[in-house]
Amino acid sequence: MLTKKSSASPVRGGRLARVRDRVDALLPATIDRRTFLKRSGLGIGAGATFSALASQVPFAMIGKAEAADATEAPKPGAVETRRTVCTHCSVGCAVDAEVRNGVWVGQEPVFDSPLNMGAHCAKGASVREHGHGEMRLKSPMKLVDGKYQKISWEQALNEVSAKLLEIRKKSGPDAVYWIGSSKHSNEQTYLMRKFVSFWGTNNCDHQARICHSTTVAGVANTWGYGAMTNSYNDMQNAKAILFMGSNAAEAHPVAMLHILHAKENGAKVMVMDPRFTRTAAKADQYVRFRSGTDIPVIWGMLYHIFKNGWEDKNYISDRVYGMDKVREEVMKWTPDRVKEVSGAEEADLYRVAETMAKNKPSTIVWCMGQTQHTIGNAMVRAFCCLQLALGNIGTSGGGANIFRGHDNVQGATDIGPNPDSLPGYYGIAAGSWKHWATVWGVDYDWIKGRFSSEAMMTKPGITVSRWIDGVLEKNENIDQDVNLKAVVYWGHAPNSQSRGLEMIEAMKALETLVVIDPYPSATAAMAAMVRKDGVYLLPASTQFETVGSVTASNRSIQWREKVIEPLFESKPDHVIMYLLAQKFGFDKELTKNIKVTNNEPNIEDILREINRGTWTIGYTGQSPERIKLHMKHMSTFDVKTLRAKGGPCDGDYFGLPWPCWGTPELKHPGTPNLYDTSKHVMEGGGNFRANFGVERDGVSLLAGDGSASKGADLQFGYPEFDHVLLKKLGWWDDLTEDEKKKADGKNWKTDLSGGIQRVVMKVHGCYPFGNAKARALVWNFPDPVAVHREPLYSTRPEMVEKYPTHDDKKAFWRLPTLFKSVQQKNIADKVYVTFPLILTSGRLVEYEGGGEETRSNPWLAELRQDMFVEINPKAANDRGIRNDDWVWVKTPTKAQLKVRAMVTERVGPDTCFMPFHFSGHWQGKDMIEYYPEGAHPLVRGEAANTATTYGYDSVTMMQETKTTVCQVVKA
Amino acid sequence: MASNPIDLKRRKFLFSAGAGGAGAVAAVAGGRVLLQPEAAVPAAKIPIADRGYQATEHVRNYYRTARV
Amino acid sequence: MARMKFLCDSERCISCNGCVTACKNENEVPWGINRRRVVTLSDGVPGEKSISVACMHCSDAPCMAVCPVDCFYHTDEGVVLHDKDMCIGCGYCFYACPFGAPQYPQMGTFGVRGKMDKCTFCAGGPEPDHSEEEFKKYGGNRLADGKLPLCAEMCSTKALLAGDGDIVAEIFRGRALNRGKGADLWGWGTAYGKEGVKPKSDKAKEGTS
Amino acid sequence: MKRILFLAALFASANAIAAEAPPASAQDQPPHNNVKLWQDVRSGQPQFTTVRGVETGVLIQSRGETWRELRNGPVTLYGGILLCVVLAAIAIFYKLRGAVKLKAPLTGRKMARFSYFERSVHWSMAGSFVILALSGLNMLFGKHLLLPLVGHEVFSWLAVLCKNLHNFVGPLFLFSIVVAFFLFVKDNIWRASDLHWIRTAGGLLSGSHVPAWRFNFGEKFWFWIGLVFVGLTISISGFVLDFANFAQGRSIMQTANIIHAVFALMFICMSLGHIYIGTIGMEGALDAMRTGYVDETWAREHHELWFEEQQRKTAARESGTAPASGEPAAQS
Repeated sequence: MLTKKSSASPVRGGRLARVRDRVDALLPATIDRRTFLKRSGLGIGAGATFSALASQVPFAMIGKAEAADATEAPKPGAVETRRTVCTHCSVGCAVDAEVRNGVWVGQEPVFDSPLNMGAHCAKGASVREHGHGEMRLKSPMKLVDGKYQKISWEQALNEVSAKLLEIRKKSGPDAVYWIGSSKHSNEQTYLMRKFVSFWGTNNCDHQARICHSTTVAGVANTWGYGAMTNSYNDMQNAKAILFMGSNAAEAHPVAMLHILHAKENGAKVMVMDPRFTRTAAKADQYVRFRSGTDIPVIWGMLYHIFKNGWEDKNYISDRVYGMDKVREEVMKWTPDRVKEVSGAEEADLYRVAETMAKNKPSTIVWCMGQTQHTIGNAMVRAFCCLQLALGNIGTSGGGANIFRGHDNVQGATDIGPNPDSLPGYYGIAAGSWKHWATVWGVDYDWIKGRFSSEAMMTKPGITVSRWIDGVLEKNENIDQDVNLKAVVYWGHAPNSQSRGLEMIEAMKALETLVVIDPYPSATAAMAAMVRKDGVYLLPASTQFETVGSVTASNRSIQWREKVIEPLFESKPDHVIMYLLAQKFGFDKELTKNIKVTNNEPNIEDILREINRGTWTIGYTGQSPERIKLHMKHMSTFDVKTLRAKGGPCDGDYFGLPWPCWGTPELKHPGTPNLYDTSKHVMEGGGNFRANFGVERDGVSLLAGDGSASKGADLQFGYPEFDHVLLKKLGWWDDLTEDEKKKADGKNWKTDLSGGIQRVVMKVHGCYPFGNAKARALVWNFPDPVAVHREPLYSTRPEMVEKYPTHDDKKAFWRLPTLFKSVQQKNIADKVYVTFPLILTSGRLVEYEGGGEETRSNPWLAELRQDMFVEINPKAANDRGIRNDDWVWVKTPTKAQLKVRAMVTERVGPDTCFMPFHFSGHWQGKDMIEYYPEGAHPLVRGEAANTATTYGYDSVTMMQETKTTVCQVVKA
Repeated sequence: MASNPIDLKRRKFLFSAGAGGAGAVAAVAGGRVLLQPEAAVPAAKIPIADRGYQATEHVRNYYRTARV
Repeated sequence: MARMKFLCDSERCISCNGCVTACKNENEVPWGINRRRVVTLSDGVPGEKSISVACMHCSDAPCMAVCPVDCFYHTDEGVVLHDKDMCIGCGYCFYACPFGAPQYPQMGTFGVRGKMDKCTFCAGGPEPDHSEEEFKKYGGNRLADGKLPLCAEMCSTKALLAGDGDIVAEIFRGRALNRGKGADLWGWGTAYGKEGVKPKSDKAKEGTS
Repeated sequence: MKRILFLAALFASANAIAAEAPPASAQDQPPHNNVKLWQDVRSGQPQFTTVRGVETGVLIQSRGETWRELRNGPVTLYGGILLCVVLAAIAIFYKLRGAVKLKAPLTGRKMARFSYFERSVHWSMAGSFVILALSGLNMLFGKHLLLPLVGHEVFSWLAVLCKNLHNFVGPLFLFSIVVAFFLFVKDNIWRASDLHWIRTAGGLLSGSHVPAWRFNFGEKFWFWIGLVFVGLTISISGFVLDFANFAQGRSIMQTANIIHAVFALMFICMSLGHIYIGTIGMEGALDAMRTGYVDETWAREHHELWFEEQQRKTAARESGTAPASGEPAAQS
């Protein structure tokens, strides 16, 4: 009778027998889930519970369940279906959860979802297990004498807030570091940024930093927005698809549904990667190259494109700025030079380039293989240049399809806790603060008062990749008054950040560490390994235990219904935020426009506040009502175009992919493909953004004539709109009187009435952010044209000499950041001799991120029970290593990981690969004793990042994890 | 139970060998006993019980997605 | 009557193991029992292909043929089911099955190889549909719900197909034509050619059985 | 044709389409054909899988089909026929020849033939053998013979009992074989008189007595070929099946099972002869193993050399001298 699954018993609960339905149906409606479970647990096999009930209920009532279901209205105990979205990657797979008496008893595919059509990978097919979560943190805990002890929420909140307030008082608000999450809903992640702002710091960040920060910065600086331009679905329209640094088959398996469909319809699939991945297995062409040499490879392709005149000359002249400078750099990359640096053959690159050029629209996909490098921002821009040269951006089937990682990393990037921006990429200049202060309904000066100074308010905070240096770095070297004294891990895995050995030291040095997570165990165990006290664990609920919206990689926003009530003693993140805000004394300000019931800020109110303020990226049209309507009528959307045909959402694109301009009333359909001039702006069309001025060095940055979006009144390049331009154009009077009042003195980003956007788009068919050229030359970056620079840890000293890295930076995101000094020291120390193998990392399909959640799921954990390192047979034979042997992976950090050897041709002889999802072993030792009781993942293993080395991107502080060095020896 | 043709279809295997199974197996007394009345319910009232494959809306929907 | 079949399209299978966990989700099979598994051939080298495999519900089922207690039976749709009450755990079906479908709890312990467990095509077992015993012994019964095996329904790339053999074949035929030039089909034909091309009569028989 | 049906089930529909597909262009692109794939599939070699267990990486293990054909075919059919033939032969023989009667009258004087320990070992061997044989026969023939009579429920109950008895009694049988070997080996060593016994077929047909030591050649054959060779073969192959916890693959188990079945059937047939001659086939033979004592007449008629030796020993004992160091030595 126990309706909750137990890992001990093989077939208990789950999809319950119909007989059980009836028994459940008879339970009093007032009974709560826990009591029910407890009670029903006593009577295994129906006996106890049933006989107790049978006396009250005539037997006749207990008829055939199906008959009852069919003829009677659902009553308590009947199966209810709730629609939610998988929390494991950015594809946004819809899930129908079947719930009975508050227990998640069944999971059904949603064939109607245009994004996944019912399809799931191993993770998606097992999300129901998270609704049971035996290995979760069940109550607040506190580290006492090196052991975690259960405490009450009241005590936890009191002690946590007291400690943090004490630190704030003593050292200022910047002494606390807040690590938010890409697994929060849009509303939670937005509230988190607001929360941190009211705490008075910019020291906050989340997974996007170590995921796609270089993409976001690189892409946004090239053409406007830092997001996937098209969609998974739109890839069905591609004729050629190039993956580089992406392993979609394992990281975004359901994306392959669309990709393989394209392939079957004739699209050529190409994979360029140091590793022969599962995606490569599905490719027509595969090119192996040395990790970290992406730029030579891309330039090597562009070389052939320019040489053969395959570039789109009109497109470049009308819509691209600075391609001539790129061309200069590219033509230096002759095939032999490319081969020398990257190992890629001329013929292979020629073939890929030709395929891309002659099968248009062609699209590219990249992921962390591109981004996690010291020159990640440049690699990303090199790819942009390739697509711009081919004229692929802004076309259906083309674009830069940048697959995001976590389910809501796009949303968290857009409106979440970023150290350098308020929600919506507004930045942190005074004007941005004023805009949001207005939206939040609080006084700008009050917020300013919360910060230690106005200077700190406009200074980007420390990044999550470097918080450890914020703790450990000498105080005089850091660009804030004090070192970090406390860190709040709010939905982030420590093992996904590099330099694990130093992280342990940082954890030791902290005054307080607070972990808020459904599965805080990796952080908890690491902390308990080096500390005796000062650690608090607060159980957060998963996204299945609350409501909220989530932004998929293609910018579509979906709504999650609450599947079950929070399990155990956990609370949803926004509730915890509110409770902490109460203790900190800014709960009133935090929820000025938001209704609060039982300490829970209303999610829909939060979304409406987001709608009211996020004009920059068009998060304004997606009201809760519209999103919910989409979720309800998924079947009306076309799989290939994502557009609804008929029905209540007629004309909308699924999930109203941002930018969905104007107010919800404007009924903008969302933008399926960015910068697409073939469509009217009110049909989702667009063009490149005018964000970098109108001219540079006498050259116009505005788009050429005839390259405006379809039906625009201005068929030429134009700057972004503000009240002045509107008046000049004589469009001001198209505004209503009310709008005029609000819009005066404002621009398209700050006009809270939405009038400017409405008039510009609906009346005149123009794009609010102007119409400019994309920048192939990003003059504000260290390398305006992408140039190759060797990683700090390279196995090729002669290459380092030719392609040295950047100079060290003194104050960069508040921290000194080393480049050249590390690289040169490595050469001097001959690190390449001791560590002759390239170490790279990536995903497994069964696990996600830090992996605590998925490794706690028995259905997934059974499939991957050991951490391993992939090593080529040649490298293995040279070292006397056989498949499945235990080996030590050693790196220059002096860390050594004991893992299984997987001898495979997937990697070349110079490369080793490790998945990054494991934790729970520390250099050969099982950490189980350090975990909170009953909250250790089923599978534990060495964390790859325990051994990763120093290295950060020169723009975004992205960590380098894809190219470092190691040695492997038999254990 | 055996009087119900739908039951028989799938269970004839079980009962073909004589020795009645239904009563004997009632390990979970509640469950089994409860099921007795079902035999009296006319087949029309049992929408899906004891039936195998049917090309339902759900199944057709699945086939549709497999064609993509 | 429709004949139920599984078909794994190796051109689509990306070995994501979605089918494996979907099976566990639907049927709550315990750790150590895998009714379905994905096997990758030529792993890590060009030509790599993956295939998801479980009980194929054979027409002339070897398990059924060798079972000393005759606990297997075909449903009207050709699904091979077995009665765990009768199963004696002898392991013969495991020896006979070419696909490695039969699983045993605690397999390997002396003399107590438990009752055999295998894929039921999500059709439960001989117990009354949706009864508690049925669920405990065999897992879900989706067929009776007018649904198909969850592994196929949830397959990430729709590589694993399940359902009416005729429709499944027609879906696959559509894909094969789309892929064009018979490039991939050529291999299929060759493989079967090597086994001796199956006469049409057998095909027909199978379709109706 | 039937044989490939089950394989065809896997990719049945693909097959039909394959016939329609134009193969020509594909052959121009070797990487696009799947020959290698199908070769790998058919090879039975383990490939990559994340599912743990024995042979989970093997996609198709074709030998199961051979096993099935052997077991369900010749083993069941000819094994069954053989059993019937042997039973019939014994019956006919008994009808024609009748029991081997003692020619001389009983003396009433008993002499010890088997010690208590020897009898215990024999009977534990015999008992476990009978259990194993019956339960084994039930595994092979039960579904054809018994199942239709008693129905699934009873048969299944019986089969579970049989299987568990078989699994647990098996090791006991091996144990008793090993003990019996050491117990009886010295009396089963080849002696010159055995040749005579073979030449006259033990006198079974002629009815004349062939002198023998403690065990005649028939018994020695049973000891060496039956108990030692066949018994150990069955035991070892049985252990392979019984102890499945050494990650032995299916192919080993399939082979073991066929060996086990074939030898078990042989053993059963041989044992029928042994049982026949030890019971109704020969007057007084059962007494030897039942009571441990035989009448002097019986001993003289069937094991004359042994009888004489025992007489000498008794005489020697009575006259106070130690017995000869051992029969084999005396013989040589």
